[in-house]
Amino acid sequence: MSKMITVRDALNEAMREELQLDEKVFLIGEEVAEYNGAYKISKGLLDEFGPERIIDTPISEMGFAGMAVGASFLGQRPIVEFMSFNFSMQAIDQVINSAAKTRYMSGGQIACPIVFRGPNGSAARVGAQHSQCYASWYAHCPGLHVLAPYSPADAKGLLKAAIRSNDPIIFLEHELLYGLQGEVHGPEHCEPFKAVVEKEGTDITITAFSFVLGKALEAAKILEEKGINAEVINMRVLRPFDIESLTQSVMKTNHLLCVEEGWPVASMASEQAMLVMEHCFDYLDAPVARLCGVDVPLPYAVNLETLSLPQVDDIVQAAEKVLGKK
Amino acid sequence: MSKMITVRDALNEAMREELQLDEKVFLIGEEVAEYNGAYKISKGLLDEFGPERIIDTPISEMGFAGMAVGASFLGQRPIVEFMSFNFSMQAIDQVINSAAKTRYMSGGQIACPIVFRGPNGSAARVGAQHSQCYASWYAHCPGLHVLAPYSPADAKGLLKAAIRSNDPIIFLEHELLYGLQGEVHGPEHCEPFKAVVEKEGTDITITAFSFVLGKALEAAKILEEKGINAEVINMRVLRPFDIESLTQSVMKTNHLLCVEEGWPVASMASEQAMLVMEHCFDYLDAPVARLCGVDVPLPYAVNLETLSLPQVDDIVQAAEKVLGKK
Amino acid sequence: MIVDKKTAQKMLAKMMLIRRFEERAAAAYRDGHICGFCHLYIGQEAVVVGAQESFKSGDAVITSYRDHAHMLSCDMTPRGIMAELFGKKSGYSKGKGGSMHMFSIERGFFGGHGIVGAQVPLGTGLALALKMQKKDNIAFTYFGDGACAQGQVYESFNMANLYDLPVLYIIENNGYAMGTAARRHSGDKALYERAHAFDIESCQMDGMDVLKVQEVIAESAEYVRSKKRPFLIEAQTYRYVGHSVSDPGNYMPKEEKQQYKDNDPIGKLSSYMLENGLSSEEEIKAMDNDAKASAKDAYVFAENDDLVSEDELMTDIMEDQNV
Amino acid sequence: MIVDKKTAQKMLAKMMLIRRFEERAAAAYRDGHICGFCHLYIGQEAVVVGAQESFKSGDAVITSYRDHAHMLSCDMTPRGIMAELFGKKSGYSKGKGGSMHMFSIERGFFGGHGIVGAQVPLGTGLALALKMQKKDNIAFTYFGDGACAQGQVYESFNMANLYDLPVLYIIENNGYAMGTAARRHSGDKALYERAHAFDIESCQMDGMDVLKVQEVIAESAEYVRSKKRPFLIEAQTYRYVGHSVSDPGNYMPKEEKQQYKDNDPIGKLSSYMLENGLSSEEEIKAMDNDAKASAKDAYVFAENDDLVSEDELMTDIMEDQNV
Ligand SMILES: Cc1ncc(C[n+]2csc(CCOP(=O)(O)OP(=O)(O)O)c2C)c(N)n1
Ligand SMILES: Cc1ncc(C[n+]2csc(CCOP(=O)(O)OP(=O)(O)O)c2C)c(N)n1
Ligand SMILES: [Mg+2]
Ligand SMILES: [Mg+2]
Repeated sequence: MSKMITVRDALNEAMREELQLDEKVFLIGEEVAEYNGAYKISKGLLDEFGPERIIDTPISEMGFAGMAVGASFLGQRPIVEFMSFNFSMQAIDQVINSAAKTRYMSGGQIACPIVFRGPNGSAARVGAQHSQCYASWYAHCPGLHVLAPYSPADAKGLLKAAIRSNDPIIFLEHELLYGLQGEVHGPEHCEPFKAVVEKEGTDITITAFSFVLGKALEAAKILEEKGINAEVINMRVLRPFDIESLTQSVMKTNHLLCVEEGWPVASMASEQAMLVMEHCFDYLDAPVARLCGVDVPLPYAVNLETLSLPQVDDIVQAAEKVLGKK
Repeated sequence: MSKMITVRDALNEAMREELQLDEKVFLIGEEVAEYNGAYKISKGLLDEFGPERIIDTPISEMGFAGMAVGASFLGQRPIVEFMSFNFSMQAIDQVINSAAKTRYMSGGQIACPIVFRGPNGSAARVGAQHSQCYASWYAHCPGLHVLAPYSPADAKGLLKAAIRSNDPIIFLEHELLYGLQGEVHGPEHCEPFKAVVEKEGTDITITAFSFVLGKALEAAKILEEKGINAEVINMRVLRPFDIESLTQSVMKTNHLLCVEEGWPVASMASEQAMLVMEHCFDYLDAPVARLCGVDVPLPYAVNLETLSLPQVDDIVQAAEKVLGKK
Repeated sequence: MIVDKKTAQKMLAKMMLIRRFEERAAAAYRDGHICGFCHLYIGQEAVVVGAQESFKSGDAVITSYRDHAHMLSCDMTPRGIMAELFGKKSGYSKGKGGSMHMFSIERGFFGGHGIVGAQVPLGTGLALALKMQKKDNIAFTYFGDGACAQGQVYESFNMANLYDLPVLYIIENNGYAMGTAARRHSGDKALYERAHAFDIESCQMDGMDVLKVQEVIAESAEYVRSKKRPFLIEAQTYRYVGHSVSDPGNYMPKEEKQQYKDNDPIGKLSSYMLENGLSSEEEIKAMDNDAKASAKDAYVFAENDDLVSEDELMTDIMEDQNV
Repeated sequence: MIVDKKTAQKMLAKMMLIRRFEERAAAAYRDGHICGFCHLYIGQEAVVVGAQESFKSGDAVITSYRDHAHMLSCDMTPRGIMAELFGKKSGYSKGKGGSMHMFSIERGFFGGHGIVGAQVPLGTGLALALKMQKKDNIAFTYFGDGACAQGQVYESFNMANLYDLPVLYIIENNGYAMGTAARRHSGDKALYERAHAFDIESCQMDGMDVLKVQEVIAESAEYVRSKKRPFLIEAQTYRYVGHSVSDPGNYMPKEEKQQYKDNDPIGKLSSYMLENGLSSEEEIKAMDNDAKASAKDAYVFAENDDLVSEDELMTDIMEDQNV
């Protein structure tokens, strides 16, 4: 690795490189072309690749998602940008019924090489309709890969792999990570669809993905000062879930805290509790714990919003509680 | 209780009684009026209540779901029939963003007294696009009650309570249960939004909801013959989840098997594993186990379909495995 | 309206094959070989058969769940289709898809889709791909009168117009969406006029007369191919049977049904051919016997075919199980 | 076009209040009091203000996220709105909703919706409820040019036509959906014509001239009220500012913007009133000062208001927490 760039630029670079490599790749979505993307992820791509490959759409999520899926049936490789994954709810029938299920329903005949990407989860004070996390919904459904990058290296390497995959991919970005800086690999490198141990530790495993992974890493530093050596795993692949990385770590630390921005019920955290039951129950020294977004439509008021989402201190306290120190 | 009727008639009776009681109640959906419902759930209602209250719609799920939500903002009490919950994906933005979140986003000012009901999950050989179970998706989202009746008594009593509630309700029926017979209560009775212990037992708790509850009850009989006394809980309320019923039972039996028709990842079963972690971990004598639908878009072929869904024998074996007997 | 003997015979034979195939499918359903949904095309044959004459290699076809006829019109085999209906391993989807979900990349058939209206954006996307690939091809996108109530249809029209996509939209207006008569779900205005709101040219045609259909679709397909612009046709047709095999179709007035039957596409083309000396009674009879034989052959084949291996339960979900 | 002094003054005052309120909101955003999205209505004032004259008690209004002006037109208080923008407890949603999510049952305002197009079925449903309740009321349902690309809009039109619903659809065509010019998202045909495809009558109007707006909406609201039928109006208007406070709006050509500014609704009505002796320069100046004072008062009020109590985090989710 060499260059320091932002997640925003990493995503841009991934798309640019893949657009250069394969003329079947195209980008479609609202404001992706002339406006360079609502969050400027597609900056410069229209200039370089022209309007046939960088396509502005009307506000027709169900329509353009379905259209992109149709194009993929004939071998094109669309990248669909949802301006926010909240708007993917309008298109979700096409994502699940037309994209995720078609390979199976066709007995393997029809591939659907498509990436649905865009910011997922909360941003800053955008209210309940613009802040939902769709990780567990998409992870629930067979036929998809679900990725949730954290760092620029994740963003670039996973997006490149996603674009090259012949399967439909849900690629969950996070608005509050777009400015995050980090190193990235060169144009050849794709990241494997596996979790990453961001910080090794021995006392407790903390899993997190997307924006709250940053909070988990901060919390681990504070825990360190308190004499607790947490292992922090970047659960950037939510489907198929990287069970091995999870269980290996839990077998070492014997404690698990799952941090997640989304709502708690039937969440990725819930899933991890079950996976631990299935794979390494006997290694647990304490029950698996979750620290999720509060079970409420995200409020706008600053004090309530802060309370609704996992904060660094909350993570520290939750970890201490798992370890019986609180 | 007195009368023996089918789930189909129980649902019909619940709607009829509530339509009689409150003129603000109305039923809307595809084929609900002149055709008497695709599955005849609304039989006779058009004749009794007329086309102003039993309303056939075009095939416009997003539109009519949103329209019903809008009507509820002004105090009407719509019952929205999705011909299948699979089609609710087209309307899910209106269900989540407009129905579930509005009370909160309005600071408590706007109520949305609406019931979304229809068959959910598999039927017989209807293929991947018509067989998805939406239980865990809806249970994930605050602002909703999610109900999944099994028996005619559940169906009637819960639907009546749902229609009377001032909250948005997801009411998940099952096509293969429509013909199930059972007793129901009279017109006054509403069921509480709580789970029900269908069979008491001491050795293992088996939770299930909707169609597969019947399989769990059959399995319990076989287990009985094998000297295993299973407690079977009808988890008919998925949100807010009836944690108390779950934990009380697990504290007694020390073993839990969660049976579910839907896909395993981030499922209601996963949620129960986490709830046990949170509420009664120390009472477990073995890890919580799940028996879910296989993680695959439901195949049409008879042999594969059978393999994909939890069958009685699978439940028996899974229970034995939890108890270390296999 | 000029049609040569060969074309007329080809179209008649295909309509007969569809009719006999569907009758066999209905029988197989009653016999318990086919389960779940099974949507028959009986009465509507002229639409896809008239259209098939405009199909060129590399074109794409997509439709709803009422799809057996469309597959036959793409020259997919009766055996492969019937085996899929039976849920057997030689079915086009190895039995995994069933009646509503079959595909053949080789024959240009892209499903078979169970969600009303969903095939319209998909078909628009097939056209987008054809445009991107700079092909001289078009996408035939079929949908019902009931599907016209789906918003995604208008989202598609708008984009097809904006992007100049080579898509031929064909509304198969058979008068009903399940039990709902078209005027009850779409009002009094003709459906084809809705295209105009999105600047797409359109027309209506008698969908019971295959010669008329063939002519209108030839012209409009040529428009789409040469102008690289969308076009919409509303075919007025009728299904003689219920929505799916289990629907008795009691909502269809007897006289209405009889009117259409009196206008039967197969009978009509047969008469025309007889009158114009394009075929003899015996030839027509022989063609029908061939159709019956093919349908029966498909049935027997499917009956004797094996179920897909249980090992296939977890295959074909994703290509990259592990990247 | 006849308008009395009182009405003219009322409309001018309301347009001024909206303008000054929005300017204050922009300032508050820069000051860090408002966060997230904040969509201003500057330039479009004539539309809601012309419409308010047709609003009768019991009518319902619904719109998108660009909603401050609609609330003011419903006589919701500047303080309550600004407090909500600040996320404070006296806001219409106790700070839980924010800019895009405010409501007032008392004033007939049903949001404030963040999902483009979603308010159109909702507004159609308000009309359904009004019809069911046999009220003499109508539902004003506003949406943008960009929202016209949403399929649910046409699903709504179709149902409003089928069920004869008293809904007045008002397209606020301000020429852009975020950075996309209307012709790039909707083609060349006028948006109001799309209603015809669904048998709904419609018209287009100059949305910069409040007197014209008032007249057209009076007539069409009367049509909806008396005929119990939907109607659609396309207002041609313009926003002088970017899409949300953080959008510089560079895609809007300077000359285009200037053209509209030269046609400013406040300036235009002011001139008319001066010319026709309906107000003096001083009166108009005083009205504007009042508007500024109200906006400032709202700002100060909101600034001094408290945050909602943390105990409120988990309230207002459902009524029946336990049944
Ligand atoms: C989104 C959606 N809603 C409802 C259904 C159930 N459904 C299947 S077919 C059908 C009627 C469709 O009528 P039409 O489009 O006229 O096609 P036809 O069956 O007449 O060929 C309905 C309501 C569905 N499959 N998908
Ligand atoms: C379904 C959906 N897609 C995308 C967005 C993001 N978005 C918010 S406003 C907007 C533009 C809407 O334009 P228009 O309807 O013309 O209204 P205006 O902002 O001009 O008032 C977009 C794309 C959204 N909120 N909802
Ligand atoms: Mg039809
Ligand atoms: Mg606009």
